[in-house]
Amino acid sequence: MSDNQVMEKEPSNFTLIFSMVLAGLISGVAIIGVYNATLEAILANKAHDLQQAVFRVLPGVSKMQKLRFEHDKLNIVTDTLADENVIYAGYDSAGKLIGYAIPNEGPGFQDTISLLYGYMPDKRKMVGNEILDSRETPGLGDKIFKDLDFVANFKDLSVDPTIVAVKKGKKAKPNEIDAITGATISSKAVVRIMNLARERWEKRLPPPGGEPELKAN
Amino acid sequence: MKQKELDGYQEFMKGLWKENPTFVQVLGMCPTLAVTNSAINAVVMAVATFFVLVGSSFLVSALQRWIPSQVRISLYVIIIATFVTLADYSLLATLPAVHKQLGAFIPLIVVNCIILGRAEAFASRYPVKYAVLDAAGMGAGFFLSLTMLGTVREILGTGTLFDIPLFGKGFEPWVTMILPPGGFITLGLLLLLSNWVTKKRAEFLKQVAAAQQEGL
Amino acid sequence: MSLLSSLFQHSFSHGVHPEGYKEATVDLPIQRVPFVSRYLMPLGQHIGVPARPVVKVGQQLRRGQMIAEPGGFMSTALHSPVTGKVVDIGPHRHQDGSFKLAIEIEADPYATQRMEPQPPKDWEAMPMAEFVSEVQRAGIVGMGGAAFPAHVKYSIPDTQHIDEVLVNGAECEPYLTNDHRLMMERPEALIRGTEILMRKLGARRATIGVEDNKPDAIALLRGLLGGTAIEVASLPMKYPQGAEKMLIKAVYDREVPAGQLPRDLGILVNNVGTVVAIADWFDRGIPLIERVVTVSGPGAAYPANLIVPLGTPVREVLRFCGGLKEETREVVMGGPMMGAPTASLDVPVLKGTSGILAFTEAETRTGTEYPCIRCGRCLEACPYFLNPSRFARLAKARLFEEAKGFHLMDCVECGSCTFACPSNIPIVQLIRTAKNNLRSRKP
Amino acid sequence: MRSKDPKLLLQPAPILRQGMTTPTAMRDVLLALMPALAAGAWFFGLGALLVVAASIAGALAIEWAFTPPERRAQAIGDNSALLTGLLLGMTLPPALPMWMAFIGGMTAIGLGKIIWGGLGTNLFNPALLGRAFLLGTFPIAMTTWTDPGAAFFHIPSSVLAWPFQSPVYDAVAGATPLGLMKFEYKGSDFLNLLIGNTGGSLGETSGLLLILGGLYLWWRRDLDWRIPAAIILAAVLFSGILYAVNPGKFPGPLFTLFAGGFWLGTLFMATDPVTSPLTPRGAWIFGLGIGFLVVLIRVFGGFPEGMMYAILLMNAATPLIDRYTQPRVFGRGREGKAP
Amino acid sequence: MENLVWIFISTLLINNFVLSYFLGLCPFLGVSGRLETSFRLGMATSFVLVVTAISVWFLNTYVLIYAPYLRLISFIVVIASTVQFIEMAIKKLSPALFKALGIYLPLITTNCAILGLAVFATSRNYGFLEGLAFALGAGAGFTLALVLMAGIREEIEKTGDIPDLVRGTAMNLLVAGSLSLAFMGFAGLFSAG
Repeated sequence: MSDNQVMEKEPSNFTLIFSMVLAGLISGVAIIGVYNATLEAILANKAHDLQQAVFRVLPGVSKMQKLRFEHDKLNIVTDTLADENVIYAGYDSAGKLIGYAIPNEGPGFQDTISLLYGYMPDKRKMVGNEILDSRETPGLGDKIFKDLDFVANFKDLSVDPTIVAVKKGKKAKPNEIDAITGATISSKAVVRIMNLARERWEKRLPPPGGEPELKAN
Repeated sequence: MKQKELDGYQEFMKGLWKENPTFVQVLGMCPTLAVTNSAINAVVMAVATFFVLVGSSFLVSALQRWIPSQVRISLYVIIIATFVTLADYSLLATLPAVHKQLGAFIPLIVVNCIILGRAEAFASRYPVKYAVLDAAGMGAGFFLSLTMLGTVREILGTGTLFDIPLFGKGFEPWVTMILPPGGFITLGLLLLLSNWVTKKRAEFLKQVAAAQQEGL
Repeated sequence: MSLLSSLFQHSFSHGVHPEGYKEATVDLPIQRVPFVSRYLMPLGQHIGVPARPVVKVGQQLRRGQMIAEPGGFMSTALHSPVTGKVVDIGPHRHQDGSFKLAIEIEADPYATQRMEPQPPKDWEAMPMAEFVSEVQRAGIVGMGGAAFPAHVKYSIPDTQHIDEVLVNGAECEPYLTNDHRLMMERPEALIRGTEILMRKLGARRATIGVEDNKPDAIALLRGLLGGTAIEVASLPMKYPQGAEKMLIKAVYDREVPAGQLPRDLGILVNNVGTVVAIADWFDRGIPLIERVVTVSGPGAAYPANLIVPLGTPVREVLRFCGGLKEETREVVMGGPMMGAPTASLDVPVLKGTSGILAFTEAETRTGTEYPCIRCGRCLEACPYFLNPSRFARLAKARLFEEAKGFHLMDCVECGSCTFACPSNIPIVQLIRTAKNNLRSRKP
Repeated sequence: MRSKDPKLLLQPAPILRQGMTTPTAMRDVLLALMPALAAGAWFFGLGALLVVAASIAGALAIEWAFTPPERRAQAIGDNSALLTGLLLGMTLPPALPMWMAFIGGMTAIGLGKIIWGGLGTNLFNPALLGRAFLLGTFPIAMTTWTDPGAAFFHIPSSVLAWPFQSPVYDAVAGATPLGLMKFEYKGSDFLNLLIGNTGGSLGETSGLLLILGGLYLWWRRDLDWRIPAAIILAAVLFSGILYAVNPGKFPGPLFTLFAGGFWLGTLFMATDPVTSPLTPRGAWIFGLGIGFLVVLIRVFGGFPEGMMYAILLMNAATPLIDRYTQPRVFGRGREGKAP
Repeated sequence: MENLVWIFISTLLINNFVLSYFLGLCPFLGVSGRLETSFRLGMATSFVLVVTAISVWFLNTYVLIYAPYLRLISFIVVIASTVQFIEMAIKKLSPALFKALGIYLPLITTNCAILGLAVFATSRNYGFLEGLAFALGAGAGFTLALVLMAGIREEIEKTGDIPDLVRGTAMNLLVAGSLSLAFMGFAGLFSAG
């Protein structure tokens, strides 16, 4: 340490442990303090973002409910954890179920793409899609959320039997989308992630017209 | 305390150029390259690092009497990690969009060698005033280089600066610049430039000295 | 022809195919160079310890008289090439430019220079040790260029036995035809020498390896050797076939392990000229006082194959055959691949001088050295499967120790890599520098 | 006989050299590329030649600017920058803006050669490094193809785009055989693949003429035949296995060989002596690696064409390959020990 | 399973820790001068990465759901003590291995690849096996990048002809940039299926 403290005597183990514990305590207090101070804002931010996303992919929705598929049925949950068994149910102002916002993620061109799409079981149609996170090539792969033409593909898209990406301008069937020229892989990755989610939720969701039996836990 | 004569101004200025953490000491490369794909990210990262650097240097310097040397590194790390957590949560609460961009790299400030390096090499030996000035200088130097890198990469990579378009609609962006290879290459070229400037400066000073000799 | 033969004939791997350039001298019979007035006999004409003078300044000499005795086991005797007298024993310019001790002899202008015929020696009755010392006293060395004392090769430890005598008639160096002419003109002496060696060493067989660009020599020898234990092996043309270990690989398809000698495989290799010298000594009592030298190259006015008394200045040899052309820029002693350039024409012909070659600007290629582009041609040329390109780069960076780790010391400096290099990099020179540096580092 | 001794040189042996020199080797490669370049010009018109010219200009400009004046004559004179520029140009889309090609040429020489210390010192193929930079930098322009067969003197407006401005394409974008295969599982007419009457980079389409050039180089001994042999072997084997598994989805070996930049890469880029292993065994490993990676990237990767990346990746591994494939020294065992 | 494979491949090649995420750059630029050293450092780092991934999973599953704010502090403490513990264990179990790896272990503590792995694994909600695949891929990718870099550097620093102005970090960064460009070729690997 300082040059002049040559004859410093060896501190005892107690001193060492004490200083560590003290430091731990102080830092713990500081961290918990700032955590508590910011928690509300952070949670609010997150909830707001999520809600906005759900509202965007499910037009006409004004209320949402987070559900998790556990023990072979859908349960209402309020935690902030997200995993592949989570789904968001969207209701209109009258409280009628409009559809589900389904998140999923999977490999993209560069890194994992995570997205949220709106699905209306009655029509068996996809009504909106939002890319939550991706690292696709700027200017090319990032057209999966920047190219309005591509995004518009998902506004009214049949999911039967599966979604298929075709070369731009070749879209002919209701279950087809126009891929992005030059970013075919990214387009296909989006479709693939959606199809996987659709398969996963096909049997979990109540039949068209039915509302999920909900049980608060 | 017997100490080398310190000049606060010098301690601050050395971090800007002579001992610039990026260009001269080549420390903290990870955030330097990872978050400089846009100027705003670079600025936020640099500000967060500045905050952690100055805060931890202040604490380390202030507490130097009470820190047993045997456990000092662990204590420094705890201090730094605390500041980083503070910065992390504050950012998350106030600028969620930017925080999402920087993602995992904010926590990685903990292992930025500049901070631990300054704590160990400077803050733990000198009075608070100089420790803070030194840290601020280093932080400012880091800020400078990060911003420089972020600016170059954003301008070339997207044709914008702080999201403001600079060149009009027809500009063809240079996408690599905001991708990883662009990071490496831009920093490599900037280092090259800094080497060149240093060399030219040395040559110039030599010439001046020679001219003075001649004059005498 | 050569493509077909290379398919059916054994040879070593890698190596290069330089143009032969032998047409100029191949059909020229060996001529004797007249005696000149002064001769210079350096004491170190062979590998090993220099010889020790046994004559004094002013002393009269007969042609063939011993003038220096072996300075040790790794040394051999010198004999006066002429009748005359010693005029100086002192430092004289050597062909590498340095000064080395030499005996200067002034020829007696009135002497006949005839040598009295001697009765054949009874080599068969000699014990082996005496045979070896006879060879040493005759001053016989490897005549292919290396000048390695011949008797050392014949000193076989009791634990070993020579099964095969291999006579090196490959003459793979371009331009040189001295061995070729020797085989054509003195086949009996060659066969006689081979027989002497076979019998003394107890070898079962002998083989004369000749490259197939000398079909006349092969036919002649085969005709004379029918029914004997001596065979002639026809080898495809390739450089450096005349290197001992490459020749063994080509003839027997056996590899001499690094750090070992041919005798470890029971093989003795001698050059054609050496074998003829053996025959001359034991049958006629003539020590090594002259040798066959090819004078050739684009700069030589009249190329020739000559018998030259040792010690004759190169200038005199050249004068005899018309001198140098105006455009000559470089004179090489030995072959164009491994020979050494000489700075002065006053240096003498030595025991190892197989050729005097004059080159013009066009061959010397003083042109630009380009950067190494790692084309790998040197690797494909190196008969030792070394990586010359790496050696050159390491030598340039002065990382000699590291080069040693890649077996730098195994290199025999045959020059194939440098021949093959399209970038004109002096690879062999760099390798030589590295090797010398490593050797001088040893305590 | 001359009266005075000549002033003798002391240049050490060997005096003799084989006839080939580095500049002639470069010239041979330039010559060997000419037929394919001519085919490119025939199919894609004058614009294609302008793109190549811009790339060469960029390469020469940066070589000239960053070489010390005393070495300039030799550095330009050894034809290597010219060759790099030409090779890069031939891998570019025929309607690429000239300014991009110019930047590509500059990057190729600047990043690929100058910083390493000039000819012979670089470890990545400069032309391909330049192309990789261009593909990463201008991904759209670098993957916008034109179909062959336009009038010769028609220069696409995109070629003449202002520097730093996005190109505007005046024809409907075409597709390459590889793109068709990758994204639509469609094959292409083999004869057209052979002669080069397909979309693609302007100098890579004519497999036949490129093979002709390769044979010329092989005949001139400028080419290490092991590398192409190994690439072809690995590519045919790997794609053959995949084709056998699912012919509907995966392209067959013949398509693999004749689509895209296979021949340009195999014969002219991978064989670049500077960036490929020196040792014969190394050359085999290098080639097998490229062949495998090409098929891997083409079939399973994100890009339709993988030649460039395959070569660059193996370039990166070249020092390691060279290090572990030192030939067995004569008279020694594999480990280098004398027995 | 398919997911695990993709995580591994992605971390190894497509999103290589060093060449794409810029993690572990300090050793990448600093310790890549010699091939042998690099390989050993890579191995040691891979080992620590795997141990860290396991510890982080335990922390995330059993501790941090109750006290998320301790995330960073607990990670850094766990990493530091893991490295310390491994050091002691190796010293005791295999002195030879310790001799080979010993000096690198302290370096690993400040290697941001380790903390990066912990942070990324957490923010991506990786399960136990996923975390393991992630760590293996990261370790292999780090080793691969380091070894390639070391091979190149040994070649060019010993016998190369790098201009003085570029020699050093600038050159290393430019080489890394070139490597990174080459690794872009792996983008999209196995993702379109």
